Amino acid sequence: MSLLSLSNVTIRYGRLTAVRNVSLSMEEGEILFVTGPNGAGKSSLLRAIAGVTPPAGGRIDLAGNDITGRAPEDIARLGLSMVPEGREVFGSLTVEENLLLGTGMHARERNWRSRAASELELIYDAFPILKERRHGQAGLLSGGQQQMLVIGRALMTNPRLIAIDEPSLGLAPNIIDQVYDRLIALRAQHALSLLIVEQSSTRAMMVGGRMILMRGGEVLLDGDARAMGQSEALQAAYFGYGDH
Amino acid sequence: DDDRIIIGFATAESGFMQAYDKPAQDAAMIRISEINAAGGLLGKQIEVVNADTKTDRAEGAKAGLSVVDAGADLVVVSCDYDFGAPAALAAESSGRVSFFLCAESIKAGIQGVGPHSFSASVLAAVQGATMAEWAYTKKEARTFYRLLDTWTEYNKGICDGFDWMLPKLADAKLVGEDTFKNEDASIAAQITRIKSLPEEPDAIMLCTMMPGAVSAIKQLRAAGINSMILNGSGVDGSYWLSAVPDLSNFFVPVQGSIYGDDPNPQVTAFNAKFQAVTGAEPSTQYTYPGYVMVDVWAKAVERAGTTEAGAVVAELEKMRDEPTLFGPRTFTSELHHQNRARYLIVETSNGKPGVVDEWTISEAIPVADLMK
Amino acid sequence: MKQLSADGVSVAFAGLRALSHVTLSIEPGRITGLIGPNGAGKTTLVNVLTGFQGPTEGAVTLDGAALTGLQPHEVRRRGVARTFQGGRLFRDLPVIDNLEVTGVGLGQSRAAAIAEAETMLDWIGISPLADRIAGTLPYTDERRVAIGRALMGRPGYVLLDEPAAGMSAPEVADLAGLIRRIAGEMGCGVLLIEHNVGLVLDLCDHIVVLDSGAVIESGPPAVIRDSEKVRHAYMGTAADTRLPVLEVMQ
Amino acid sequence: MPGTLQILFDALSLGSLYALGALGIALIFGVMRLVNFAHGDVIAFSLFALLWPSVDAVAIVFAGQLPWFLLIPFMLAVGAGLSVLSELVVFRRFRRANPATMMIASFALGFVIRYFLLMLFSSRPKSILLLPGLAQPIELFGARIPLLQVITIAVTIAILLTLTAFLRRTRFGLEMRAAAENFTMARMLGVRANRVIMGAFALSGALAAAIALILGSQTGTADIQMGGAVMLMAFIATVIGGLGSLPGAVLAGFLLGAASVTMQFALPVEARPFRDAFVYGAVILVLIWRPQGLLSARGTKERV
Amino acid sequence: MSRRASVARRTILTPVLLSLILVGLALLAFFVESRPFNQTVIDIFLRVILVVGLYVFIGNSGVISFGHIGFTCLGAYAAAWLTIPPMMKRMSLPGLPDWLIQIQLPYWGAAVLAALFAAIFAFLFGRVLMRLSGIAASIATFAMLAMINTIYSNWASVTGATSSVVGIPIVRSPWPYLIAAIAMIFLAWLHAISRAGLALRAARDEPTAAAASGVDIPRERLIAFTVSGAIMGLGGALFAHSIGLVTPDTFYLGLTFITLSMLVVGGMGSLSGAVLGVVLLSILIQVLRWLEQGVSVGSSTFALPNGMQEIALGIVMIVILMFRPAGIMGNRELSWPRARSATPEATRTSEAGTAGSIAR
Ligand SMILES: Nc1ncnc2c1ncn2[C@@H]1O[C@H](COP(=O)(O)OP(=O)(O)OP(=O)(O)O)[C@@H](O)[C@H]1O
Ligand SMILES: Nc1ncnc2c1ncn2[C@@H]1O[C@H](COP(=O)(O)OP(=O)(O)OP(=O)(O)O)[C@@H](O)[C@H]1O
Ligand SMILES: CC(C)C[C@H](N)C(=O)O
Ligand SMILES: [Mg+2]
Ligand SMILES: [Mg+2]
Repeated sequence: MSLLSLSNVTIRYGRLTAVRNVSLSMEEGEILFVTGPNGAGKSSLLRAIAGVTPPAGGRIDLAGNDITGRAPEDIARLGLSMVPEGREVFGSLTVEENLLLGTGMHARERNWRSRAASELELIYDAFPILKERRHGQAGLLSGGQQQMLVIGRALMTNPRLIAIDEPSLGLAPNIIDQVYDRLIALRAQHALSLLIVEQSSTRAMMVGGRMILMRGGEVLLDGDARAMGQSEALQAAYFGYGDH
Repeated sequence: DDDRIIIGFATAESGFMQAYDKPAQDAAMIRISEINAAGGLLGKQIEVVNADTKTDRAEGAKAGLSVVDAGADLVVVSCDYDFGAPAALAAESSGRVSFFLCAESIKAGIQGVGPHSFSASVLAAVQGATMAEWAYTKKEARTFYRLLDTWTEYNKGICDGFDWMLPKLADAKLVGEDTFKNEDASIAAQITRIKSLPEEPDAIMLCTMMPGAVSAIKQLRAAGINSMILNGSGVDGSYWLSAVPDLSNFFVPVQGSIYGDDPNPQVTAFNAKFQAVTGAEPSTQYTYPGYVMVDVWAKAVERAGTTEAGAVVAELEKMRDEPTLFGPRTFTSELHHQNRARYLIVETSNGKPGVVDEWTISEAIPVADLMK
Repeated sequence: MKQLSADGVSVAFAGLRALSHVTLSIEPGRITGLIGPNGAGKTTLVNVLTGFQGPTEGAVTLDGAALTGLQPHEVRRRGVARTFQGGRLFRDLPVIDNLEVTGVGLGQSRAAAIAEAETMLDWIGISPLADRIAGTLPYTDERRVAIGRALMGRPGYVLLDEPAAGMSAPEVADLAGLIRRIAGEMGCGVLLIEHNVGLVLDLCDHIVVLDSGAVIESGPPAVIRDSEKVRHAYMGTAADTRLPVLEVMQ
Repeated sequence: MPGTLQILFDALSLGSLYALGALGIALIFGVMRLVNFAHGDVIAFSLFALLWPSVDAVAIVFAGQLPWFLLIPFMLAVGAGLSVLSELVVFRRFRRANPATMMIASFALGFVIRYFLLMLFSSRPKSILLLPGLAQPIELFGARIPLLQVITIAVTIAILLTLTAFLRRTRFGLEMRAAAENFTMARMLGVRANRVIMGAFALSGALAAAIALILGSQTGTADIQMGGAVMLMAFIATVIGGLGSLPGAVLAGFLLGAASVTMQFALPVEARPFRDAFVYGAVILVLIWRPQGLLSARGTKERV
Repeated sequence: MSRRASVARRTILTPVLLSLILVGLALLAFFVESRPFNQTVIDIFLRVILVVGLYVFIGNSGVISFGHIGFTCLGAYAAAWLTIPPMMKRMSLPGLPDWLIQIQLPYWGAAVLAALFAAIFAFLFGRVLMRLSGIAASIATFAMLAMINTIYSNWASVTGATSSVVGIPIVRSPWPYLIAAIAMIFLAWLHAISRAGLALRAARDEPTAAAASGVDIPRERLIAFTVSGAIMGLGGALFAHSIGLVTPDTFYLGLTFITLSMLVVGGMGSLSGAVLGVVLLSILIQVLRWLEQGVSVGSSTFALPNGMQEIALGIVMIVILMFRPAGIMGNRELSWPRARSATPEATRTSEAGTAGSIAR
């Protein structure tokens, strides 16, 4: 049974249809890159999965539960960790508070504090600057530092599926590498599944995995990232862009 | 509509004025039904129309206009001048006689509305003057302290009367004064000022009204200040006494006693009747002016033989110490209000209020002084 | 001489030195690149150049005249425009008004501002978005509108803070063309902050590299590409330093 | 001229009420960015709950007859209950609304509560004898301060400390502040934001009840409007204290009390009626001097 | 030159339609011929003036002001000083300078001067307050109101302190109020489409970006503050003439909140919202009044218990805001329904038949 499955999902903003009858499914431990031009509906799709903008039609299942129209917190507690487009840090909280926030939902489990503590150390290893600023106000971080923070925060909740909208946004190249290294390592360790909106097809090709290309709210291509990387189809699809 | 006599009430049926208007209006209704029972006025039954002012000035104007449109011969307006005036002005501009239920500012009449406007109560200044003179003569009070709540004109009126009277009292002296606001959560500072006097004053003239009065009195006594406290009629009533256990040395002037000990047995009878009609005894003396109002107006109408405004006003202005259940009334062409009146003095001791004396100020307060 | 320059600018925040003695100048018609690790101080420098942040040391001069101490709106009126890393469009206003506001802010009449706004949208090639409410635009369109807003009133200098963030390769290629025209056709001096090193190397005449508040390298693209210091402090794997699609397009 | 110590005590007496009020407001503001104008009416309601079911002028206090150790919890419960109810029925619907809308909604709610009380109890203030022991003043170093105020001050400080610790140290506090800043993102991190916020309302409702208790026993009156005056000052204290900063709110509360009292002493008698004009003038000056508040809450700095 | 019609031409319809609504009300009053109803209509016009005044500042700047009723107070008393017969003034307001005591102007002249007077104070206060924003600004404006109220409540020789100032000629014809209301609507419209208005609306959403766009925020706010101050002052003057007396507490929190509520419920982002908010809520209040007084349904008369009116009003307001957090009009303006491209904008707030926004 697949970890995440969408069937005929449609998303509307008033009269505008952002996503049209999209169906796709993801297996445990899979990496799925979502790419596509401006306005394709990538972010909308993620927001729908996370329960922020409930779909106008269709059905979404996560780990065997129908989550269509469920509250974001419930979906999160089913193991989805979402990094929305644009840095959504809690600017008035400290860096560390931001990181710890997501672990709260495990408060019922035994020794969650110690687990949270060790998680925290891992994040700090990956992003030393965050450790440096751990007691500083998150809102004062630089754009990229904030991006590191939201990714780190998402990892803290030890999810089954992590959905990231453009992880490389505002990150320096060397940091991007670190982020991906960390993601891949995690996937290896706890069969974490990755759903990543990524504009850089080269990045997708390097990492490998599956890739879908969206345009005009529909999935045009679905296949192996490396293979697709070179394919004419990808270019073709891209050149269709710009028709708002 | 000459075959009908209509009294229009443009009063508050909701909002905080309602607490004052309602009882006075009930009393007025009692007098009206008495008159109707006795065959009516000029042989006609008196009819009543109502309009709610919502304790709001703009609404007051509307209420006034609507009772006038309903053909009221007498327009009765809210107890307080500020809230009654808009309706009274509406009546005045269409040449109707208007009566404030219990306004105690000089403005409630010729000065603030016009020649057809009257008040059924007694000027606040008279209350202040009465308490000063009485405390001076009957209680040998010589040192006075003046504590004014600047919230309303009524409060200021009391203190004005007090100020007018004090110089007339040989060797009485003002040892200090202070102000506060009705809504002040604590008057600790004012109390400290009194406490720091060389010795406690004989009497504190407390010019305030509900709801702040209770708080002020409570704090004064709690601070161990035991001087006699003189007040206006605004704090009459026993409903709040439970808040200040065993209050003593506390004096209030009233037009009639709600405590069943009025020297005039008819007042006690009225209280009983009031209870029979409304289900409860009057809770303050502000019930009474409503009765007085209908009483004097009806007399004037009888004498004039018409409800025509000019004639009625003329008759009212002929009244000199016209006896009523609640003390004599005088109206002149320059003052449609009482600048001198008989007051009963109610003393509260150990939490029990009761009439202890009766006092009328030695001279009427000149209109000029009231206008200053 | 005509240039926007920061001379020995330092900025210190509580317990942290964001910029130390940074000197850099932007000349009309030229594209200057500003790269560096996250937190290097790039945005802070832009804030200093545009009056959003007072320098603790050093001065900012525009064509020889001092800008230091001026309010942001005054700096803008003197012809130094910027975009924000966080977009910051007027979310409730339509795109056209987002540009119009700037015209008005610069003292134009509304009619004139609207007229210029329309030509500007044409010039950038996003006229179809004119009546869209800015708050509903997809991320990358926000970028283009923000640039259009910055170009209103033909500023002498525009400072672009990560304009390509979140753009796909073809969109980046598109943007590259636009930036060239800004420098070329408009003769603007452009400061380009980007983490898309490929874009920077490709576009800029001169590149400055910041690391933890200090300039560690500066020079033409070639120098930067081969600089060991830069590669060590900043560059990643090849992934983003090439623009595959860009080549395809040209 | 009275001793400075006495003046200090008087300032504290007045200030303690403002401070306690400010706590309740600052709490909700910190959590919801909501200026809750219904707070004052929650105060009134909690007090009138003691009168119910009696509605006549001479109030036979019903719940008011309870011994203090029952009465206090009862009132706190009433306050918290009403506050939570208002969150459930009203404020929950306004999560994404702008501050002005929420403000007016809260005002409308207060309006409803007030007129509900008015309908039940009429506008004549009721008098109640609440914990009479507290009204007695006590002598400290030759200066006099009502026992009640001593308690109020103690309670205020105590609540301040516990709340601050609570909000800083516990997970609940963290989630509160997070939900306040970015409701949706907090939920995406699994925060049961609605419950958290409800908790905040419960707390502030209880605080309102505490004020009702103190006002009630100090003034001996239950008046529909009673919450109003104190709340106004509390709002001001919350803002000049530094929004969302509980210590700031309390500090500002005491300062306002002090300002008012010192003016009362310093001003000549004919200027005294204008006291508040001076106080409010001072408020404006403080706001100009420190728009972000005396102790601007941690983490309210902005950057571009 | 622009392909679009000029802003004025595109948006003129809004103030025209709003004025027509008011004219309709006036005609209604004219034909009903009941003086209380006439007074009610006058009240509505007064509220329209006040709420439109609020809109000019609050609607455009997004800064909630609790202080504007202070300007209404200034205007009302200025009108009183200028219109009360000298002999009455000498008695009740002896503290006034002699030249002022001598003056007795017609109500309209006084109203204009009153507006000016209020505007001057708005300008002076604004110079100090406009650098504040958000809740700090709100509290500061409230402090201003409280100062004005305290001073007017105690300066006996000049304002008569808490006692009503009487002798103000009463104007019971609705027409002057109608004309004033319409004039103010057009004034507000002119400001909204002016450069100042647009810049201010932008700064409301994104101050940082506005500054980076060359907008001098405090200055634009000051302009709006002064204009709205004038409108509030005019409203105050006419208010005084509508009931014939003024007291300070008329112009305090009660009026502040009712007017603010009308603005927000109508939709503080739009002029139409301001006007319709007043009209609709006033009508609602009136209907509830009638219900309270009791309406005879066939044989039996049904009446709401006293006080129910306010409770119902509060509940209705809350419900409206629940379903329309941005107010009845959102930030749209009344205008002819016109075909528009299916942009998300058209759907974000979906008023049937209404479209367009003064911003455009
Ligand atoms: N809140 C909203 N209201 C109205 N329309 C919206 C909203 N959010 C997105 N849209 C529209 O939905 C479509 C898809 O937007 P979305 O952000 O999902 O695209 P995207 O693939 O994420 O683009 P990008 O790569 O630029 O982030 C776009 O046309 C956008 O304008
Ligand atoms: N207002 C501020 N208060 C405290 N620290 C700040 C402030 N502004 C910036 N900083 C710090 O200064 C450093 C530089 O920030 P800046 O935003 O300029 O970096 P940047 O080069 O733009 O990084 P990025 O590429 O991620 O955007 C960072 O460490 C940031 O946390
Ligand atoms: C995260 C910050 C660097 C964002 C920047 N202040 C902006 O307005 O875009
Ligand atoms: Mg996106
Ligand atoms: Mg940056």
